Amino acid sequence: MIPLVIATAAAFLVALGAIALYAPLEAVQGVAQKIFYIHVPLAWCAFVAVGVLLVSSLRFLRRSEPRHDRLARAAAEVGIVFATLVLVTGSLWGKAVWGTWWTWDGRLTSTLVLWFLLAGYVLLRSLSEGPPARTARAAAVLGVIAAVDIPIIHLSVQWWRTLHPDPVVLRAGDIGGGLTPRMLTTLSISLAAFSLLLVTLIALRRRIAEAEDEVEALWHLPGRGDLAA
Amino acid sequence: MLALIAKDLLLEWRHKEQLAAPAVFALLAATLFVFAVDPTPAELTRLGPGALWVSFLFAGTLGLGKVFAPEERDDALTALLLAPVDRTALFLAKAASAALFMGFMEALMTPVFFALFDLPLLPILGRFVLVAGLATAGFSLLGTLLGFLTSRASARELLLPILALPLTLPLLIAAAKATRILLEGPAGPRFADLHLWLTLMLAFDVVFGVLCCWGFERVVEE
Amino acid sequence: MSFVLAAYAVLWLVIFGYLVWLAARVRSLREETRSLAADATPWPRSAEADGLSLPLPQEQAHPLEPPIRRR
Amino acid sequence: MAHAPAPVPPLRPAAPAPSPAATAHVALLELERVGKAFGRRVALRDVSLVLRRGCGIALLGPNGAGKTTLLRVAAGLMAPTSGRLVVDGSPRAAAVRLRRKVGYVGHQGLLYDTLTARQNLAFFARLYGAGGAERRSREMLRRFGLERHAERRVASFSRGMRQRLALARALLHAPDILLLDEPYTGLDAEGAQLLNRELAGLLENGAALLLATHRFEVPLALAADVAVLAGGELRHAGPTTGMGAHDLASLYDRVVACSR
Repeated sequence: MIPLVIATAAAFLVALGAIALYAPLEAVQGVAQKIFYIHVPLAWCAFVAVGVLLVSSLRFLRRSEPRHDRLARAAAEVGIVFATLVLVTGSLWGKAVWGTWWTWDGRLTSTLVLWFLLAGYVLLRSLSEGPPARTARAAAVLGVIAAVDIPIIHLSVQWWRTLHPDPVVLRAGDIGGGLTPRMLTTLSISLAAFSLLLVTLIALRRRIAEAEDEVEALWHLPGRGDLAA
Repeated sequence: MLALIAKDLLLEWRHKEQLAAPAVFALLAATLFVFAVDPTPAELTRLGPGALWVSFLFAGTLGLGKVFAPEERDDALTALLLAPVDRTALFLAKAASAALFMGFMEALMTPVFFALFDLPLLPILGRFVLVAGLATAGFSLLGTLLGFLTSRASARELLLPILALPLTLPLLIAAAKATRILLEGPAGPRFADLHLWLTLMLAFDVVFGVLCCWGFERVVEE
Repeated sequence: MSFVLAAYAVLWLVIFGYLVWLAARVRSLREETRSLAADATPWPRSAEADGLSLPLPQEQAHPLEPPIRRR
Repeated sequence: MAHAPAPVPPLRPAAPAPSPAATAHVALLELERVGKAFGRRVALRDVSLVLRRGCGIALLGPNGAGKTTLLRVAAGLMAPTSGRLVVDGSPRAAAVRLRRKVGYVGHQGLLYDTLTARQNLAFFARLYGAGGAERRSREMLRRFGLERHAERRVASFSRGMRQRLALARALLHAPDILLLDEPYTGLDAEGAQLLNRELAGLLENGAALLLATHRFEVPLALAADVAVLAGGELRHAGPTTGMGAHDLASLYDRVVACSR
């Protein structure tokens, strides 16, 4: 665990250095464009977290081993953290470049809905009162359904955006295009740093999930010390 | 399967007054919306469908919470699991009865809405029923499963909408857009897009029809 | 420029905030384990305790063995 | 190291049923080394039991010994974590094939409160298929002395009447295998007597019975075998021929005592 934390810290130092010094000032947006280097990796991490949630939920439903359930739990929670950051940095960037806190741009709106799905997942887990095994299975099914729904939601939001009758005033601009090689390298460094952060947080949260399960198991054995030999 | 639906209808018939609650709620939501926005007639065509469908889906989630209520009370669900009926039939029967109730509420409320918003219902009735059918089917399928997933949660009435509404967002968008296109009539600028929205809804219903049956089976098995 | 700084500030704020929240979570788990260990009491075992309806003659009740020590 | 379970003597068929059962004592349902664990908590460990046609087994054991879990696994409601179920000799899709043949009564009534007794039975009869739902449900109501309450809602039923209706529901489709979880709780004298008559009748025409209970006189009344479950393990299984209530009680306490 410790080497992972050190690696993440180092990667971030390099990334911040690259963003501050190495990345060129973008012609149109000027310095505000620097938010791009954290906004995009954050969005990437949020979607990776959902991917982990989907895979671990499917695996748990096939063979109900607690470790898949714990990974799903960790991925969902960390996913919310990243999704929140995406929304915040997105709106800050929007304010800096277009002067509006929120543009109903297809990508940003999908992330907002993603945030709701993940929040719903975590709420279902924390509010469920039945036997833990049943809650875990219910959460796993919800995880799969939410993950499958994300592309459909993204598509419908895009159509909702592009098939809009009024001319769209604020084009959020295509984030991907127009990147000089230097920008690209900075972006990839930053992407690596954030991916490491994602892995560290998920690993950390999973360890805590293990502790949670231990304590939960203790509740079922009051008084008798005969944990299964 | 039919026996199951018949039973649900019988159960619902027992306390008919509960049927009216979602319908009244839908009407209330839309009326409040009009007061809040105070739209001009032109805006009504643009905002009316949105208000209609938001109210329908919110009212729909109220109805969903009760779908598994009879099974919860005396663990009658175990009796159903004991019967030689496969789980998908069980689930589809529940979803069908949920869809029937929602359809009943919509049939009741749509004329009222259109009158309230002073929008022409009759010319578009045929296609509107198609749109409503697709939306209700998808919403009931997903909603019934979510109703079951949250049946053991505290604050269930709150949790269900929080889960159901984001997940069924594509239906809301498609239904509202389709209704608006219908209202603007064949001459409307985006009449060609109508089939896009309808296919989106159909695809949603098929994908989540299969997925929810699979999901229900996974959760109901101990 | 201020927005860029604000963005980076929020980035670290949220991440460290989450780490602090996790630390609090670990502390509360530790408390729970301590309290659980404290009230672990041996479980009485005899026919009456098992709710059997027939009154068993007293002498047949077995003396309570000490609960099995957990390794 | 957990206490080694007492060697389980082979189950000799019970004392000959009132009229010698026409069919041999063929095994309807076998539980082979069935185990069930909920996360870390082990509810059942290595239980093997055979339900034979025309034979009854009374399941005794302290609370939390796993009786209810065993019954739910035998009914195909719960999948065992280890071991398997064999129905009519083949383990293939046991749980699904089991459903048509099993009558199960649990602690709860498994009924719809807001429906009347007749509607409940008619619904379940239709669910199990094989027509004549109305006729069979009326017949069951009569046999359990519930005709007078046919049109009353189950919600207004007393504990005993609800238990009778639950039993009627379980026997509606003349199941081959009967799994009853403390069926006598809440029954008055007449109810218990009706139940005994029904069980004796079913055993006679070849049904298998597994019945969890706390009362020693039940296995003796039904001339059934007795199986003692403690700490999730099958401590003892054998016939009760020639045993009195006290022998059974001391056997029970000796068996349960050594499971600590």
